[in-house]
Amino acid sequence: MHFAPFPVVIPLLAAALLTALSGILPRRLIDLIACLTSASVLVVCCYFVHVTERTPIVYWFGGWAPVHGFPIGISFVIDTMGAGLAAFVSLLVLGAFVFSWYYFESIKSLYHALMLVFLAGMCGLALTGDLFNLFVWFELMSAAGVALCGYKSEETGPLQGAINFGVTNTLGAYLSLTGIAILYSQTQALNMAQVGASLASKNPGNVFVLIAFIFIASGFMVKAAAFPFHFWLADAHAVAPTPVCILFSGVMVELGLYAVARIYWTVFAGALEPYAATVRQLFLIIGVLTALVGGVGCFSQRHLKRLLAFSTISHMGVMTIGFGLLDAGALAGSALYVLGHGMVKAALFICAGILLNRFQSVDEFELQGVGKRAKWTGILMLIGAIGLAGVPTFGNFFGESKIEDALDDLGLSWLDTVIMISGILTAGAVLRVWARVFMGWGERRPDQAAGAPKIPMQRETEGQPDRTPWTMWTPAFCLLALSVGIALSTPLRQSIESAAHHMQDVGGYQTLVLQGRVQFKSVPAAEEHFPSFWRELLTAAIAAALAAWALFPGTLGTAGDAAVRVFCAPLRPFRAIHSGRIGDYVAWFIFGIAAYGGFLLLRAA
Amino acid sequence: MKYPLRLGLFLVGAIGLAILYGLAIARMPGEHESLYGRLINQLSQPQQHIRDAVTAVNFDYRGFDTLGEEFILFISVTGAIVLLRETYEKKKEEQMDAITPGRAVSQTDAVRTWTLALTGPTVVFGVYIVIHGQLTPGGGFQGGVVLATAPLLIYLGESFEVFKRVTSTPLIEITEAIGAGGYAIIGIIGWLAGSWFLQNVFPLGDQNNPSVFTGGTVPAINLATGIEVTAGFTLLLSAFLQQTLADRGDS
Amino acid sequence: MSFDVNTILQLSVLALVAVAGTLVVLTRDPFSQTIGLSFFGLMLALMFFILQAPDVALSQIVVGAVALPLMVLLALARIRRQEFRREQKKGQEEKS
Amino acid sequence: MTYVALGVAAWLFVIGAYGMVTSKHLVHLCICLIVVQTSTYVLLSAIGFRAGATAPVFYDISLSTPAVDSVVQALMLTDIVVEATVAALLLALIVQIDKRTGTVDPNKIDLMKG
Repeated sequence: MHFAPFPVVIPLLAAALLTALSGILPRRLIDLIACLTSASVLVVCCYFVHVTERTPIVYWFGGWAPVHGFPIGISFVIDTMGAGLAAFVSLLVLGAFVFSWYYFESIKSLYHALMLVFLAGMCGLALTGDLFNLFVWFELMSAAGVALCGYKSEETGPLQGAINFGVTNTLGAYLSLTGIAILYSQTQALNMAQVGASLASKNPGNVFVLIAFIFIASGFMVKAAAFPFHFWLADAHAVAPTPVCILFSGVMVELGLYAVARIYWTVFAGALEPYAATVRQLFLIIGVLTALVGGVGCFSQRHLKRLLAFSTISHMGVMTIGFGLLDAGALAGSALYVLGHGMVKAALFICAGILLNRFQSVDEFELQGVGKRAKWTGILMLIGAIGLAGVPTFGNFFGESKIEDALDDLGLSWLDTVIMISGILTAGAVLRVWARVFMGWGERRPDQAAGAPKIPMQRETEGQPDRTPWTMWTPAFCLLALSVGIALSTPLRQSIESAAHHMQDVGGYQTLVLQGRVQFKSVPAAEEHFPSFWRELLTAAIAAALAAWALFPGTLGTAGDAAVRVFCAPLRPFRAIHSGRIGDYVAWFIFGIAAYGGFLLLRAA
Repeated sequence: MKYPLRLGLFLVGAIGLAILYGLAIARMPGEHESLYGRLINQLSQPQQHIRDAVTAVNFDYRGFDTLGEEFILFISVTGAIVLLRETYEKKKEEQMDAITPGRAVSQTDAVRTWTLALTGPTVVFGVYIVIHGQLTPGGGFQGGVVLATAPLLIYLGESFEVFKRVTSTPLIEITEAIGAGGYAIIGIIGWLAGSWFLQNVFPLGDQNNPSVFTGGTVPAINLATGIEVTAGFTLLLSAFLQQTLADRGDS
Repeated sequence: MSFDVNTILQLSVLALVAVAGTLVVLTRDPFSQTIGLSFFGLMLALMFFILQAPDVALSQIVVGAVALPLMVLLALARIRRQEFRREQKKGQEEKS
Repeated sequence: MTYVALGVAAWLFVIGAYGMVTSKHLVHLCICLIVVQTSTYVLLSAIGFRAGATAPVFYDISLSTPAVDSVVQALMLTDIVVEATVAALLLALIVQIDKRTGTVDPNKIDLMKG
């Protein structure tokens, strides 16, 4: 008996159990079962991380090992990267459960059942080694996500966010399935290693491989909120219940990018070898666009949760750059960034949830000054804002360092600036909100934010609002502490580095799955240096200055006004394309596939 | 965004997408024998004593996919109930009073007799399809949906109250959870008794004289799926039906 | 490519699927669209049957041609009634 | 024949997306999404098909009879369930949107503008 199915099967079983017994169990017991389940998954996944550093696990469901080297069953291929991601997923789910201990009334146990199934879907996505199985977990994750997003169905916002989320993500999933079917027609296999081996030997550099790649990748990039597939994210995250936002921003979106990376390295890397440079260009373009659009969107919001959502988009751009470099060091950087960013962002969403709980609003202007009564939340949020800038010793600082290191090696140093701008805009926006809400600073000039949506929100809790129960702020505190602590651990950074090397080792993966032999290339010892130490501090300083200027725009006089006009110029088209209308999003989706696919084909031809 | 702009964006994209799709199609092999499919077709009967290769793939070789699929159904039903819950929880009592008791449509006795007379055969037909999954086309999923339409016939023939009694939500919810959980538990039995999750550890039965019990765990999983799908679709249909009827009451 | 009876059958059912799908999309009234959806589902089931996929055909009949259109109809009935009531209310307000 | 089926699949994807872009009713939009999904069924069944082969049900035929690909059929079964359930979820959302906002026109639902 092996533990490999545990992270998926046990949460599913627990969800079924909670639903079956929902009439009988008291709320606290339900909470307890849910917490214990996610904690046990966390333990098992940490165990996987520990074991797989030497030997990744290949697990054939039903015992259907390959026949004559051809896989007829479904496999989980658990390597350090997948296991680590699954562990991170369960950690955040645990945090979300603790946070929701005193949180909104649960309808029997349905909320917990949804969250547990969500957990299982995300773990399955991280661990699977089969293309169609990946699609199944992706859909499971989306279905649970949509239901959780619209959970507060008595309000208008969550419903609209959920439908935008559901429609765009389902459309993306079908496109991915189309790509998977195209691959199946050529290779007659669904196992990633088998498909990859077959493509590399039979059809290297064939056009249809490029098209299948763009289809599959576009589908998952919808989840990963890449421009121009990102629209749903801001809508859904702005309105989803806070514990759900923790998971959406903290890890679900990142899993979309993980799926692209996993599929690229297992299935396509061999066959697309001749086009590697073009693929790199494509993902760098996507990453830069996403980082900038997200940053602009973030700074122009007044609705705190929507602001944080746009910040996630911007950071997804940075992670896409990290993946897109197709370099092990940069991939390790992206992975570290996922950890650091996920924890900080989760903590910030918790702060937003606490504000919503106490003051019935997450609107920057409505909340001006009222935060003085919640100074601990203010401190948490300030730390989070600084962390978002990538200030040294936060997880994302190490991530950014690694990515920038790789950029310098490839002679693309100018992209450092994009990462810096992303940090300045997102951290500046959060600092601005922090200063206005918790310090009461800032001129009362709401016209600045003219055009930004003001979505009505209701409290998510019952009971007295003037105290914040410890179960709410503790997860935020722990996550922030972990974000600093975890990244400082050198063994962990080395482990991620070697995980990234293993993930990119195409041959090693195929030998492992198809022949059952461990034969990974040796991982070169990476020397760590942090070229961006001072730059990150500078980023935080500029972010603070930008926030101050946004609070007191009048201080710079007429020159300042002119500058405001320059800064606001990109806002008009920005607001025009973020229309909140599902028809527009679908049009952008189709256009995006054609544009990126066309780029890939024309450059490759 | 203005509508013409949206349409233009889409048309440009659609032409591009069509070209991409077309290029992919042009390079696809025409009719050919698939290696994966042939292996399964050849193996399913000797290995698993299952005559319907599709059922063998669904519930055995790729049974883990189907577990995920069952839970997609499970969670969508839960999600739909959560989304439509106003009628379920908060306003339940008021609305139950408000629903005008009585017939669904003004039926004649002939209609009633016919619809009620159909209920029995529908159930028998559904059960037949469920349990013959590994022998003939059909299985837990197809039969389950057929079974889920039986309560609707009761609604058409009788009244909403009888329908309500038949589809009494907590009971069906529990049944659904048992179906979905049962699938996982059968998998876990294989995990504990053999060594792999979803391993086929039950006796396979006589290969040459297949019955509804041949195939080891497959008939069991099939049954669990049937239960889950029946309950799931019943819940979905009754949730939507209640939405429609609940409103009729208070207008 | 030989044009035997089977091929002709396959081609015509594919044509039917394409046409039915197009009509479903182009029908703007959701009620008639649901009827179209049911027909489209049946055509797909027929296609699966002709393409030697009886398991899938059976699923498609029960889901695509029955259960799904039924759900759509029920949802539409709810929405339509709501619309009707809103119009009624509007009418009353205008009168008073 | 296969290529005609593949062409139909591509057509259904594009026409379904067209319907979604131009939709003025959320239920219509949801049905168009279903049409997009059916394109994946057609694609999969075309990939699995072989002329002259029978269905992969060996109840009363011998194992040596050429049969079509059983794996894609299993994938399609999964796909159909996904379609129905996702559609149910979206329809539930739409019913609720109608109750709260009083409209089912996706172009009037723009709380999230900007």
